[in-house]
Amino acid sequence: MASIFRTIADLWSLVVGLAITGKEFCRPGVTVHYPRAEVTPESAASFRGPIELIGLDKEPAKPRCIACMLCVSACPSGCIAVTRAPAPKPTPEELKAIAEAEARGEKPKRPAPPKAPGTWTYDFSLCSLCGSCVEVCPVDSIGFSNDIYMVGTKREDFVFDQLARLARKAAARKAEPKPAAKPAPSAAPEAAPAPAASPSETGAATPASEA
Amino acid sequence: MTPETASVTPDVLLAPLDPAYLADENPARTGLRWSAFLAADALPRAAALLLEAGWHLEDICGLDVREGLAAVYHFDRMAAPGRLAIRVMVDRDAPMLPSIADIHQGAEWHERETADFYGIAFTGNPNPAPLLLPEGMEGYPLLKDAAARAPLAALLAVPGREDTVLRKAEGFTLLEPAEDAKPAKAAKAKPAAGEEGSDNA
Amino acid sequence: MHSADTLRSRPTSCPAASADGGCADDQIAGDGYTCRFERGARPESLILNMGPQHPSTHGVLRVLLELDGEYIVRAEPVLGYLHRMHEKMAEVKNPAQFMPNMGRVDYLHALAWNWAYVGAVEKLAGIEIPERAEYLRVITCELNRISSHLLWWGAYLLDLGAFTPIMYAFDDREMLLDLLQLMTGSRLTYSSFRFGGVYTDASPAFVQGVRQFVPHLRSRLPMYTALVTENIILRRRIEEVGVIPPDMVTRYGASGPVARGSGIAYDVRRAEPYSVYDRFDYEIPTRAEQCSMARYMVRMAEIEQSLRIIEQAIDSLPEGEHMHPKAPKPSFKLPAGESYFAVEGARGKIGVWIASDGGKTPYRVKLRAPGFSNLALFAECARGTLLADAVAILGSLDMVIPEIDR
Amino acid sequence: MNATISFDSVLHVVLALVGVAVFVGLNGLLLVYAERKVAGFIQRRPGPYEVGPQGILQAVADALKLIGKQLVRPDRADPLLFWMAPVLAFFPVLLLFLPLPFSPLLTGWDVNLGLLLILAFAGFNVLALLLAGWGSNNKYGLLGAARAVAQSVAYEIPLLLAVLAIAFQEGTLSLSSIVATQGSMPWQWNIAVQPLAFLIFLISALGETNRAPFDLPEAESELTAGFHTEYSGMGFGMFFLAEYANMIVACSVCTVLFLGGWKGPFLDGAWWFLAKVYALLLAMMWFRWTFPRVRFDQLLNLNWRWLLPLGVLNLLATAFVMKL
Repeated sequence: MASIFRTIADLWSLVVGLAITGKEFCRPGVTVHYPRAEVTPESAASFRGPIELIGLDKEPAKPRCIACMLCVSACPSGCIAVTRAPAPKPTPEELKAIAEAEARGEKPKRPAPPKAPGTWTYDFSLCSLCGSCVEVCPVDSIGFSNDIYMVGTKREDFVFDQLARLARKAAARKAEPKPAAKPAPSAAPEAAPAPAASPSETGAATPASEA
Repeated sequence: MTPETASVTPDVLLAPLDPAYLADENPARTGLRWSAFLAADALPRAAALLLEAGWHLEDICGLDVREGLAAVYHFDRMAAPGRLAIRVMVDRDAPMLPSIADIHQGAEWHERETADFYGIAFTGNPNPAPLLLPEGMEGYPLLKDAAARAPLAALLAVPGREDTVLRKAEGFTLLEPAEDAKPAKAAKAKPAAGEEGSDNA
Repeated sequence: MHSADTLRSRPTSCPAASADGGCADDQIAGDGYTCRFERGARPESLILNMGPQHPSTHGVLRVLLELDGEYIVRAEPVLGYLHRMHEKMAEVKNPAQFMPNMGRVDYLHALAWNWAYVGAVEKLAGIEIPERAEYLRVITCELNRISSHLLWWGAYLLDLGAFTPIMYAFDDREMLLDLLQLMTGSRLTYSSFRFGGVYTDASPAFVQGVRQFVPHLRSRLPMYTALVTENIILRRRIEEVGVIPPDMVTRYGASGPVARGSGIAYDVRRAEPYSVYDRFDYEIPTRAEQCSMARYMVRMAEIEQSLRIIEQAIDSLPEGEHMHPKAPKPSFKLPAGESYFAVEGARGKIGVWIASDGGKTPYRVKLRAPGFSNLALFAECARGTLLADAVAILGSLDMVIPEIDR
Repeated sequence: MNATISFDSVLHVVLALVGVAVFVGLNGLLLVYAERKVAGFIQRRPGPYEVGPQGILQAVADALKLIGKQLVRPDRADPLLFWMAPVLAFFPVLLLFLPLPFSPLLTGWDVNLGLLLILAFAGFNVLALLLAGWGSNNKYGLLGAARAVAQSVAYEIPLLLAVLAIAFQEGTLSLSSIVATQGSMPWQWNIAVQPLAFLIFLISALGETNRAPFDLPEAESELTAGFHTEYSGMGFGMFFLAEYANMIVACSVCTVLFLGGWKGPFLDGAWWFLAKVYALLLAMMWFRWTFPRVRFDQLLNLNWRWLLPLGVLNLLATAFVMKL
């Protein structure tokens, strides 16, 4: 008999459950409805998205990178490939000096390659976002983007030419602060508004113009 | 398991099995409390004694070293924590060990895993099928090239380990530092690790 | 006794296979596991492959079942569908490079694995950690434990046929992930502990968020209890189902809530105190019932205990560095020697054993996964139960297959 | 049966069948949408949202998808049984709608044995599930089918006992007469007189229609999808429709027997009937998204140990009172 009463008491728990779900039914939803609503920028700020290059303070389109290759060797997945910028072509005077030096039998003094990357590619599809590259970078040239909504339809979409990306970003930032004013007739030709420029096109964003 | 058995230390427990080597370790340095070298055929008996005293098997790690293959059995106690590493040497040409899966049932999978990775056969395992690797796969992934093998002493007998050797059989030379065992490097790195290691702030 | 030769060669896919790969007529077609399992089965029983794709094997676990009606006569888990050979990867990467793997072994309690590996390396190399980093590790690891338990809770109810709780759990878990993202930058596969500290310092937003989250979750727990824990259907489903006596725990080396649900007060945080856990006041919840409900209750109680730890840790969070100034560079060399470091993960004792010969990469790394030992006892525990009970037992063991297969 | 079979009555029945088919089809869409919205709101998400305003066309899109999908039969499945099962699951259900009195005028086929007709044809469903499970040559399907048979057979008994209590009380098996004897006000409905029978009926109806928490024949966390594991496209769609059609029938019968059918406090009519049916359907959905699933032995225990004795007691009590 006692068990019968206990069973009836147990059945009350079902009513309690119904009351809870009934109450939740009447409350507003909590999901972020993506295309119509997005995660707040504050929330995205701490997100470690695909890495990006950080530009010089004075020249935001040029990376701080000195092509030391530390990030390449630190990366556990081998997703970074950096090559050094080629040495600039010797000027006519230098060519003359080289020729003279060679004629003298000395070691000619060729122009040194700049301490800058020639290409900087990054394969996000291999990256595990561990941050090793960010930590080893001696000049703080690598940082995480907070690109939450990145999509792609094929693998190649996730192989980034980081130099081009940096140039695009710098150009976009340049255009941003004065939206009312007519966009400055782009200081650099590659900074032209080409938001979806293909990597090869903007690859020329940082020709070794140092020389 | 009774409180009395829980307090029995492995040196007493394993004494009848005549371990070739038994040391009292400093857990702050290695995470181990005791370590021992046993003969392969003493393993089931040791496992039974340990189970009786409330020890459970944590894992079985294979090891490919210059002296041959080795298996390290880590045991721990829930009632009186303290880790015991039992090491057993295995002949590289006929890698066989007696299974302890009939004593510690949990060992079945650990043994199958070790068999997968090192090709050590555990005789008496109730289900000696591959566990993690596919059937019919060639090769054993964790075996090392002859050139890459380190002597056992280079791994387990580094200077400054501060273990107190409780027993050592005549002719037990496994932990004698080999001539080319790079002792200098180990010795250099060690002083940095003081008494207050990372384990207790 | 087998000869060494037969044992060394791996069994072929099917003992009864003919040349074209098919099985003999009296055997059901299948791979070697099915064929081997088939032998000795009673003729009238049903051999059922539950998994590797099955809604309640949580990923790709496969369980071979011999059924008599719906009663389980025999069960044999078949692993390896998610095996990634992390231990080999550990031997070819330097310790810093191996860290991202630690977020992917047990993706539900990634920080515990982070900690186990970082701890083993720190112990071996004698690296010191600033106090603030210890506290931050405790806070994030406990937050991660709660998120793991919340997900388990929802998924377990899903196994038992209730669809709604997982959504409520995710609602709360989402806040946790926001907090953990502030500290680690990721939401699931954290790789945020470093040798000698943690990756980022706690921002005021994080501290404030944690302070708000603790009372929030506390206020939600009574709802969880009323909706689920006290539900009579749930209680009848899991009470006295899957009884695991303490001796079974010892024989299989099970740990975590599985051991504590069997009345064994074993928790690595107490048994082998690491970090600053000895400074906090918290309990090790245990239950004497040994059944699935006991494991359920232990996990629910652990959420509360973790909240207690977080609360104390955030209140006493010391100022200072989050990385030790003498922390090694990522490319540092491990000194020779061995070290074993165990931490308490959401599923039990996580152990990492590193043996190093002083080379660039560790000589051998062993990852001791708690789920591996916990799942091993399933075969014995499920014998004689109903199919639906097997689902309840599997769920109560809280498996994460990537961790078991490693 | 006193109706002489005339051309008129045949025409009436045929028209009614067409109407029922349309009704069932539309309701299938509506209920799928409602079920998903209810689930969404209970779980605090929007539910279907993208197809049409508020996702209202989602069910249509799903139906089109199901129709467009290839019908796949497993290699070793029995073709005849395999394809017969969904047909057998769906079409007999349409017949069940015929005797339902939506309003005094809106009745497909007002027979004086309407209740009996419904109970008799409802048995077809279990046959369909059995054939589906057996015919698909799948172990999960077989287990699901076995569960379905045991469950249906068991739950039919308390269902009958509950229905019988009403039939005793009313002295008729004609559904419209049962409604007619009830009053307009809620306290004049049979539920006020026979609350126990109502509860037994409701629980048994959940069991008969395989709805959560009694959805054991398809328990997806145990049997993946139970008897319809192997069905794709409209094969699955038919089972799906049949499940919702069965739910409507069960709720309709419940409305007729216990909730006063088309009668309400004001303005009697079919809309009262529909309102009550949909309220019951909503309750069924509410149960589904709140409770865990029971275990199979518990399901049968509940039936044999609780519902059956209670049903018999209730019947005896009713008979006793009627005798007085």
